[in-house]
Amino acid sequence: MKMKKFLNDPNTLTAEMLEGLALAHGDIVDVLPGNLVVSRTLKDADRVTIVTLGGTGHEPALSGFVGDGMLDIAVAGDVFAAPNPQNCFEAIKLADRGRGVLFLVLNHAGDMLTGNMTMKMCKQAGLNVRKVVTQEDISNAPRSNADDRRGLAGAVPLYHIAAAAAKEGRSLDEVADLAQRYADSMATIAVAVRCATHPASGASFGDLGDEDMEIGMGQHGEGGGGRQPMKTARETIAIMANALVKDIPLRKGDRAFVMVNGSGATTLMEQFILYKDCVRYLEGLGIEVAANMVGEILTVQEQAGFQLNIARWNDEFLRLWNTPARTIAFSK
Amino acid sequence: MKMKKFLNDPNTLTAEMLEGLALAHGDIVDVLPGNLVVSRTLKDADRVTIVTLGGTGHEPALSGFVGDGMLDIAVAGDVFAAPNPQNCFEAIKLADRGRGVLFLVLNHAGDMLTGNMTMKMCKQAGLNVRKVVTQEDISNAPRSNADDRRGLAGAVPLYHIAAAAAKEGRSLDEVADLAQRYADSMATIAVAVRCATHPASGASFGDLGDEDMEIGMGQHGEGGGGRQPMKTARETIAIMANALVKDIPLRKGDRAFVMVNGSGATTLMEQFILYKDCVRYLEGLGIEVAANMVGEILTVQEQAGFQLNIARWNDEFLRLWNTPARTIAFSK
Amino acid sequence: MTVTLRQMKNMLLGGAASVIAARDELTDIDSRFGDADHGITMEKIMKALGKAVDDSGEECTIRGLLNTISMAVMTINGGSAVPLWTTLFDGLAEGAPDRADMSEEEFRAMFRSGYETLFEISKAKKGDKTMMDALEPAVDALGATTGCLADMMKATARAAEAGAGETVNFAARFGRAKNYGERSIGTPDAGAMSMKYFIQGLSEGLDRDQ
Amino acid sequence: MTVTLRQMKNMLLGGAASVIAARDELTDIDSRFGDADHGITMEKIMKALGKAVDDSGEECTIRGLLNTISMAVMTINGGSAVPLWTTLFDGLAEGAPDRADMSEEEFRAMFRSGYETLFEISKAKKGDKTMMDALEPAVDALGATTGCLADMMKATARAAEAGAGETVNFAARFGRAKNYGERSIGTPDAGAMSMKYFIQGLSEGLDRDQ
Ligand SMILES: Nc1ncnc2c1ncn2[C@@H]1O[C@H](COP(=O)(O)OP(=O)(O)O)[C@@H](O)[C@H]1O
Ligand SMILES: Nc1ncnc2c1ncn2[C@@H]1O[C@H](COP(=O)(O)OP(=O)(O)O)[C@@H](O)[C@H]1O
Ligand SMILES: [Mg+2]
Ligand SMILES: [Mg+2]
Ligand SMILES: [Mg+2]
Ligand SMILES: [Mg+2]
Repeated sequence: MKMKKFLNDPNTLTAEMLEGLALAHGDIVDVLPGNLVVSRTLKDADRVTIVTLGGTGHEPALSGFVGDGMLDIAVAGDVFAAPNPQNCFEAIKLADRGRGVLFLVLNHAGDMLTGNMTMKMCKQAGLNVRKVVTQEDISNAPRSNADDRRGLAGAVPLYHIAAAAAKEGRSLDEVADLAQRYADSMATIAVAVRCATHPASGASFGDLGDEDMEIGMGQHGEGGGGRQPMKTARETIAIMANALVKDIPLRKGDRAFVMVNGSGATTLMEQFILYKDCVRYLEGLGIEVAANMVGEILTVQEQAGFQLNIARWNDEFLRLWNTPARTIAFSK
Repeated sequence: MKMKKFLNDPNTLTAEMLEGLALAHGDIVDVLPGNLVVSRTLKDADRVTIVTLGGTGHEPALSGFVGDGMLDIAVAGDVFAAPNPQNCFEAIKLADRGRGVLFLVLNHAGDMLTGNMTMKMCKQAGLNVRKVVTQEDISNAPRSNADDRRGLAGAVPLYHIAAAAAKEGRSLDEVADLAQRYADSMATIAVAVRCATHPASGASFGDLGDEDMEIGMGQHGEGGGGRQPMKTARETIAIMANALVKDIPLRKGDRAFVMVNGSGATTLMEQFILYKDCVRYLEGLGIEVAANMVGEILTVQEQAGFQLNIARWNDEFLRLWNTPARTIAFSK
Repeated sequence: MTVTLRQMKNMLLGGAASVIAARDELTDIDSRFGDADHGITMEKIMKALGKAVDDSGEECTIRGLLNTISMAVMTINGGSAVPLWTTLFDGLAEGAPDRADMSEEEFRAMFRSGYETLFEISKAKKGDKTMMDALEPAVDALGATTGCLADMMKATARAAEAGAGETVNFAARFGRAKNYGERSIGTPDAGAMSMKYFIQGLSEGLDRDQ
Repeated sequence: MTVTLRQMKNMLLGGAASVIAARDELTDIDSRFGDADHGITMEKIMKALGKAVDDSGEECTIRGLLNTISMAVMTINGGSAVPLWTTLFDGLAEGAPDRADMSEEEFRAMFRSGYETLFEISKAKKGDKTMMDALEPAVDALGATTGCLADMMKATARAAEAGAGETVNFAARFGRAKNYGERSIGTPDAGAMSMKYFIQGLSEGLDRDQ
């Protein structure tokens, strides 16, 4: 079967996508050589700035969250492939406004290797950078074994919270410590019901059959959790939210942030239903949902399924969250 | 094959979706009985207000565009089904702040029947309402036979432009005439490559085979145009944009608005590539793209494909477009 | 010959049962050149009708009953079928006497009024591949037939069936299927089929009581 | 026995050709427990290597050549494989002499250095189901073999092949496939396979010139 995607050339997917993004949102971002998606607000920034890196094919993430009140630069790699360390190093140099740079990395093999090599280069160049890694996927490892936990969509609200703290004029260490606290306060679990195809190779990854869903699927369909027959929205949320609540852990009286992140073919109608079921589930445990994101945030091509991210929030997170932001895919 | 959607009960899809929407976006909308999605800004409005109606299952449209600078009330029906005239009548009564109501209807059989019955009721009640119908799908009928043209995603930018004019304090007739001019200035064409399933019945509509795409598919997969083998993004855009440019018509030196509206499973990566190809295509004709929307605006469940909407813009449209808006799915 | 409120109610309940039994078939037909929901919508409409009849008590008039049904259908969200059937019942009510029984002539006039009121908003004629292809010949047959009520209704049902069957040969000119034009030839019209089942059910409902 | 710059270049070009020929197979393996791109990435890396070799001229040293390759690979965007192969070439360069030829001992030391430098960032050991499962036995075999260069490289290639073959029996403990754990048993590791093809290609490239 031919891949049913509107593309031109498997070798220029990322370049063409970034060209379109720059044409559509030139008021918010510039796209510079080396796949650097740079916020138009960077040049006037007198604060800690924020850089992240990641493969493409997950749009709107990561480039869609560059802009006022979120990322200063996202370094795009290629489809599902981390950018090279050289480009990340250049991005950090460019981002540095003299107050230091927060470098956020999602825990995936390629991203981490690139992140580590980038940090080496930054150290050699004497740049003031702090790296914070998000690794909140609960499906493969307990919290005590964080290195085995993948970074999923939970990084996205963190962008805004860290950026809001940076805007308040806090130091790099303060911003990085806050980001680390946020990273530690959250957990994510994914479920997939239909697989995606790689837009360059046309190969589809994973195979979920006609009846099953798989809880614990990663960003690219890598499995992990259990495969089981499709369940209702309410039942699926109960399984997933229960696992997250235990992991974080959340207790009666806590306040939570909830994100339902559609991974591609799952409709916004379903996502709103799932969000409602999650709010009701947490209410049943005496946990109040204080903020949310519902939509396609970090997708996996046309995969059907979603990620559920829950975080324990405090007054500080909520206050920072409720500050303005203007990016391609998120405004407040 | 079982339908792979996260749902609870086929009979409460719309109610549950709206409950989730209200929980997620209570700062922007209220959801009132009768499936009325009402902007929080309505109660303080001293201007012409805007109401529309439509089936659900196309999220974010239409409810996602309720809010400051767009719709005052969207009356949701059920999945792919127009709301009843009674609810629309109630919505218009509620929306009327003494300056009259613009009632926007997309040309689909059910919506039109409901729209006409609603207008009858409004007339009997002596309400000051003007109805404007969008019917810009070029795939089934020439411009001279507008009644046979469906209303597609082109209605969405119109919401913002009409609302911006209303905010300027213009009269109902002025706003409605402007909306009609906008409706007349645009054209849309859709293409589908993979079909969707109805979330209540589980039945899939249409069948596109493994190799083909169909240009001219409507909101729900109703066909119309030609079926042909999949083409590249650039080739597909050339076919579609060419047809739109002729229909509008657009000429060298004109300024255009371009919307790429993903219908469900088509990725944002593809949409950006398609948008870039459209900008370049129009550039080749000496037409400048002055504004755009790229993303999932009016979807058809998990259908793969997109709608391309082009409009001829003038200074007035552009000025009105560049005013603030804050809704669930669109902010400026 | 008179038609009583009781008979009228039985007919309507029979119509509802017949349509509801065909739900999946109707959705399936609509999935080919529409949006795969006609059975869903018709079930909602017929359930509302059933509830209105059940709640109506013994005191109401035929016009009152039909008005109640029209109002009940109007509050459903259900695409094209809802305003169309709302209008049909509205027209039936307008043509019905404000009494608990009616003459044969009044019975015929009621259907004629239903058809004409619906036509005003539908605009579809025979051959356009809509519900009218079943309704129009049925109303004509009712006008042309004499005899006992049961026989009249059987003739009416046969005409509706024949009319719905013919839609297989037509190209759609109304509704969503219109966009498929010639390609819709070979498949019956979903709305004509639900109308056929409804009219057949009217006849069956009458029988059931005898 | 000495290894010349010319031989070194032929080996590298042979390695590149061998990996590129296996592109679709590598992507296919990666589609089972990864993200279906390993062949794509490896092709990019090997093309960059080929270009670096072609552009290098006759004047360079072996270390210089390997450094150029490392830099070229580093500028590719390509997931895990890019930093891993960048580091491998970096380690090979560090272990190579700044001359246009090298002794047998220097040749062995170069590979040992490549392996050790890579291990520092990879952390994967034999049995973890990664590229190291092919590289480690190959480097060991090279250290243990004597004879002419062609024979040494053949023994090295055999060891790489055996090591890659064994990954079928392992559960992944690194990279994306880690998330499948035990379920990955039965499928070889994509990165071990590309390493096998590379080392086999080194041997083939040497032959081609003789
Ligand atoms: N203008 C019209 N006049 C008569 N019948 C119509 C008209 N438009 C649509 N219909 C009927 O409605 C049927 C479809 O109903 P339904 O599926 O419930 O509505 P929708 O198309 O809104 O989903 C068609 O099969 C056709 O018989
Ligand atoms: N830490 C590691 N050490 C050694 N090899 C690794 C490591 N992580 C991943 N790999 C190798 O990388 C291969 C996958 O490469 P590739 O598909 O190009 O990267 P990605 O997983 O980023 O798409 C795996 O098969 C494995 O051999
Ligand atoms: Mg990859
Ligand atoms: Mg419908
Ligand atoms: Mg329908
Ligand atoms: Mg891979």
